[in-house]
Amino acid sequence: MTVTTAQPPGPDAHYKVPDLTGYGDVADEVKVRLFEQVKADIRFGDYLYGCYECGICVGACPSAKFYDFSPRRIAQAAAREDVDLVYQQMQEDIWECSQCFSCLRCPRGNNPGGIVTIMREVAVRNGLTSAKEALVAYSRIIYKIMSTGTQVSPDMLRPDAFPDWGPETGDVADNLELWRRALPAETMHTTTTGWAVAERTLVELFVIWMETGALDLVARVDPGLYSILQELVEERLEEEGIEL
Amino acid sequence: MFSDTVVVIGGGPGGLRAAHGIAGTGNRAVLIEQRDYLGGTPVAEKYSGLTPRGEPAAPQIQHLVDSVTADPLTEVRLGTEVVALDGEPGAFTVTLRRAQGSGAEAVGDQTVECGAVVIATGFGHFDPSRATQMYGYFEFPDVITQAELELMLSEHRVLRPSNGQPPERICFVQCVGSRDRQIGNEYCSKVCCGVASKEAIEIRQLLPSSKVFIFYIDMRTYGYWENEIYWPAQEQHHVQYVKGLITEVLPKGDRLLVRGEDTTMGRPMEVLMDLVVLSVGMEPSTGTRDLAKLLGVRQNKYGFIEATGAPLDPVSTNREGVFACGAALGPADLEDTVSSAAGAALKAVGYLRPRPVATAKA
Amino acid sequence: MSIQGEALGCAEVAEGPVADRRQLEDPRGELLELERQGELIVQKIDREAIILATKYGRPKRIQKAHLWHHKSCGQCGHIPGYSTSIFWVMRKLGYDYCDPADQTSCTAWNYYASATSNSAAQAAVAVRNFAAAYESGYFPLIHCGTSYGHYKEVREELIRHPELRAQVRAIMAKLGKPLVLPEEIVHYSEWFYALRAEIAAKQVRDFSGIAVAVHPACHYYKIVSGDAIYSADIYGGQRTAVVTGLAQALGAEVRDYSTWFDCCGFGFRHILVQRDFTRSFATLRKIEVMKEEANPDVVLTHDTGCVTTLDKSQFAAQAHGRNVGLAVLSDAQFAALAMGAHPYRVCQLHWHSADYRPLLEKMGIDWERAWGEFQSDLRRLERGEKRYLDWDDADGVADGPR
Amino acid sequence: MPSAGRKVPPVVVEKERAMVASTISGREVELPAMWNRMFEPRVLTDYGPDGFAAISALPGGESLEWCYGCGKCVAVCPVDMVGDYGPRKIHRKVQAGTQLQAHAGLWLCTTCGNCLRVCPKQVDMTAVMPAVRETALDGAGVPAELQDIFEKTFRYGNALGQAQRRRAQWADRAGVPVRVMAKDPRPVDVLFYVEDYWSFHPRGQDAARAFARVASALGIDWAILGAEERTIGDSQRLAGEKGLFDAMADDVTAVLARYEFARIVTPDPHAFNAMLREYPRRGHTFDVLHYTQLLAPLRGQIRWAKELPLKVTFHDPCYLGRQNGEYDAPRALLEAIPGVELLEMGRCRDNAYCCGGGGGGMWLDSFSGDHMTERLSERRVREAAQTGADVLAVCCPYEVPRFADAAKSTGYEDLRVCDIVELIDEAMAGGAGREGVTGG
Repeated sequence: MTVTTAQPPGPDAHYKVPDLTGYGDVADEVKVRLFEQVKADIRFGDYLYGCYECGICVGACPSAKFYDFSPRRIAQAAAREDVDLVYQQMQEDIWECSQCFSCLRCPRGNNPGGIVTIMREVAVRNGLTSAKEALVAYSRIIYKIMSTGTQVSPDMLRPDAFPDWGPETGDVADNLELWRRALPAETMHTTTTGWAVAERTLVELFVIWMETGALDLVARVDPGLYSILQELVEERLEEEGIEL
Repeated sequence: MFSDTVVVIGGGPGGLRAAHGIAGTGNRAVLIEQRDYLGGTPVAEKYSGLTPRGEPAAPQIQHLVDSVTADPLTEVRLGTEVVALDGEPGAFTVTLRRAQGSGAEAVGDQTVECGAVVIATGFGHFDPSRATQMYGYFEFPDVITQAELELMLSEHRVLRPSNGQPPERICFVQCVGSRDRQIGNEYCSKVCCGVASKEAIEIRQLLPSSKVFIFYIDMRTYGYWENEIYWPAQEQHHVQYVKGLITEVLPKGDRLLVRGEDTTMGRPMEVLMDLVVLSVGMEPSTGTRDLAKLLGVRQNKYGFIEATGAPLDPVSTNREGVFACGAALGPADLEDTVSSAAGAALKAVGYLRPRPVATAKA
Repeated sequence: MSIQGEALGCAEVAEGPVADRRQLEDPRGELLELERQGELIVQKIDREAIILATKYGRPKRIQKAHLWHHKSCGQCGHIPGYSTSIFWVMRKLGYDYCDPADQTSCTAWNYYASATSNSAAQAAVAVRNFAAAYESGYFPLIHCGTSYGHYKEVREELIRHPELRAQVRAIMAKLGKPLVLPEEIVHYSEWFYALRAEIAAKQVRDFSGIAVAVHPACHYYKIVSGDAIYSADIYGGQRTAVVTGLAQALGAEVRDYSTWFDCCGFGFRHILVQRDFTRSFATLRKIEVMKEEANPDVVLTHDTGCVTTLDKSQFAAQAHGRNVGLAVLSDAQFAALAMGAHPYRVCQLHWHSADYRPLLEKMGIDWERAWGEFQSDLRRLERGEKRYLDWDDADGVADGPR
Repeated sequence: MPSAGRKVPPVVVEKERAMVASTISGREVELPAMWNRMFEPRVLTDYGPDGFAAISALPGGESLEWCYGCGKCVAVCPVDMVGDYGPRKIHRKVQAGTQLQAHAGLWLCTTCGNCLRVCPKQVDMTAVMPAVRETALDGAGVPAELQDIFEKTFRYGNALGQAQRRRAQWADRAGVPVRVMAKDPRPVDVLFYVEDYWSFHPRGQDAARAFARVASALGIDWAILGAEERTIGDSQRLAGEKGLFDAMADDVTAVLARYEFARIVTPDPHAFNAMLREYPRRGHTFDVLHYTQLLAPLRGQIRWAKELPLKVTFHDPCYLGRQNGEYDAPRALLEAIPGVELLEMGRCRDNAYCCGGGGGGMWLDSFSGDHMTERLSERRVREAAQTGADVLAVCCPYEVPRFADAAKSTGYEDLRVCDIVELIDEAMAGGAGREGVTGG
């Protein structure tokens, strides 16, 4: 059998799909490095024992009802250490998961939802395109939670942002300040935060963001947001005389 | 004086075969059974057909029972349970007592001398209320176990407990209470795939217009169960096998909606059923559990009696002279049960008379 | 098919064999053991408490009074009537509480939506809040199902991983706080379930004609499922008893439907940035199924995300003629209304999108008059009579004779 | 389920414009496009045995139900290699409620038999699919291209819609006499059943002429039916037109009955398959050979005029090799040609990859185009080229035109595609007449 010299045009005819997951152009060591980071998370050992593909998790999974998403495939790919598939999932699957943990019914004790949480963290830490795209509409909310300590604030309910929630949601925006003052609970008269968070509490929150490196995570996904937050946090901590 | 008697505890197929084997060697067997009848679970739960060929269970078990009761070398004590075992291998004293709730009138403790003991106390079914998944066994009358279906099959009428009508769509859910880390039963109970397929055939024969499904991870119909049960069920009786377990059972109108994933198609599935049969696995029976503690016999992680010499010596326990067989050791089908029973019988007989010196090897 | 309280065949939850791993789950015992080893401080329940059974039989103690309200950002931000009702009911039953400013959001909504955090940061946020409660002497009561599920998860990780404990302990030290966790992590719906008899005793509106469909929050009973409340009298011990138990105690008829175990479609990120999924799921999988099979007057649930999702997702689905239009309330608002709370001053139903008026009519509430009363309150604020309304206003003290 | 690794996007329901009114306040809100976008659920709900029951009732349809999902077939299914197909997938779809009669997948199977070869339950798709197609013929699902072929076969007696009287036209320029039975009805040893593509297709005619020269050079006593020949139509049978096949069989056997001959030889594996296995079932038994089986034993007598220094790879036709077990005659002939070096493809002999022409596929290229990333013939040509061969040798009339087109469309124009007999003819100095034959 003579060896062919020139590499003929067209992919190797023996493979159904030469690049099954579609990320053949990404270097293997990148995929391996990302998967190693997923496995390095302290929780990974508790989330994955092995999968015998019974499909019980998918039966309970909301995302699987509409997306071509499957917690079983997440657990299987991780259990088989299929680095290519894990990388594809980190780019295409993980942001479809509803993180509702219905899949904790796994008779093997796996936690596919937890594996997705870890994969998302690694995707954010490494600035994967999927993470950037997933968070592009989300930066406003990250700013709110990291800078004010409450995530969803009354002033977010603007009709242009939530027309699909009906005109009554628009009324909230029209009467926001007045309706908030009509709330009997003392802490809830705010409009830019869910409730009045004490100053001291916010400073403690900033210390947590800095000490745990949570703030740095934002850097790789939304540099603009990161610089705003970093400036705000560091300024505030200096005023409090806290060095890290 | 050497004893010529072996005490066999448990009157099911295992105990019966052990007693029959012991008598066959010319020694005496005292068979202790807490119920008021012999035959064990197959009789208690009124098995209809036996795997793999599905012939009626009752006559076959009766034949085994008669072979023991008719043998002069066997002595059967019904409504009796063991309360103590003293002495040492070759010279044991077994203390017996009337089982509570048995018909026979209460009488004081009795003792039996014997050279060895064979435990054949069998298994109990997994209690579906502890299932990992939401099968609603206690909520919905039309969710039953294989044993409850077997009872109906032995009376040749399969009806929906909710309305007494014959069901049109019936499904089996495999691995309920087995292969499950959350519940702690991490083992496979061996028989449920074969029994489910056999029951499916019996339903199809009884209700020709019925549609029967089996939701499974992998069909474990070992040996001849494959060609004698699985293939005929699928090919001649048109039982529908779907690869993917059911996650939850919920009411929809007067029927039940079973939900899971068709793992081959990679899509969630939701199918309406009239009757849901849970293939519940095996667990150590309370008899096995209590007796193990009583006789100081070590149990494995799952509560079954540990076979210290497994796999080549599957019947010896950590206590010399005390042997175990059948489902007391772990999940077992009838073939496993009677063959390990014969093995236990032979080992037990070894403790009745010393072997002539000449033949003993160095 | 409706679920009567007692008719459900109440076989005791059988105690499993020793090999039943889930029987061994006892986070409270593990925390107390860690405390004995000096690893952390456990805030004890040292006041009157009600004992409830959890799924695998472990007893869980629910402190009745002197509670530290761990508020929910989604409730206070978008459904203020939810938290207001919790305070209102607690006040009506006469139990003291602390509504702290020294409290941050659990940040779990952001974490499950964007993963822009890590287990150390999430654990530190949780412990900081618990430390604040510990310092106040009040015992924490969690408002949001997401926070409740997330804190159970964080507790499990802190119990399992010494290095995480060490990291969080160091951060707390920087803040001058101990590494402290409460003896039990209690969700407000457990408090409402525990006190359902006391609530029913103060019921002034007859709910016997009200049909309810319950949606259980995933984070409540699916994460560390052993810690959720179960009762042999409700669903035969097969499903969590909270919310259902309260609704039945108030005389409402709880009806079953075939997607009871389904999530609501919140998705954490989907509700905000992938709404086509949330809209489809909430409508096709929950609302339409409930209307078709149970035809309830109201959906009751016990989580911020679920109320927001089920209430807000119905509107757009009308573009495709879907069978929607079902009032969505929290169990807290439902209990408050039962006890005579004002639909707008207390339950703030004007923040909701799904039509609640038919429900109010069925409850015998004249919502037009109630809305008028609320409008007059607002006029008083606009005239500058008061800067803020208060709990007396919430009870219409200033209305004068009715 | 990702098909071939690609995720399937959700099915979207979206209105360009929508006005929605609030039931609380009656006010309307404009919700254009994405604001009202919703998804269709992808939950399967329609499970049952009825699909199988209907198919099992069809003669040949009973084995589909036997599948226990091991998946071995999908790996060797040539259509799955370039699409998303295979017996297990069809079994699952039928059980999950898909009406196979109305499903596009019904027409993609080339009945190549590779799944049957590996199937532990012996699910026989070469029987199931034709049986189901037969019931689908009056439905709307029949691809127009195929319908057209059935009509041509019925009206003209050949699939190419050519005039029957021009059946023997290829013989005029063969350079050797070609006896036509109607003109010279004396008994003959070999009745050579030419079939459509060697009769009418230009590249087929080249091969026919080459065969004529080689046969006469070897002194074989052979003759053709000429205008009286009708296509056997085995592919039409496998495409679902069993009725048409039976009608053709009556005509064919009526013509054959007029003449005396010892053996029938044909270049077409499909005709060979029908006469070998289907005709006996209808009461007509002949001694049938594929032309390579006729020539191989005589290869020792060929006097070669020149060497052909060529690297040649050979494509086993499904209905000669896998379906009827003949792998060696073609190879023996190729290896007999001086100078030829035979290179085997990875998928060869009983695991040969299908050219896509069988089971009606010959006439469904545009239909199947929507369901495949490339044509089977293109995938096969790439495999052939990647062996480094100069020539792709075939011995089925469908394949010369199919692979020639595929070579062009895959950028392998310089890969020569020809029938084995053309190479033999060339090495015998082709059209130079008789000298190439040793005595006797």
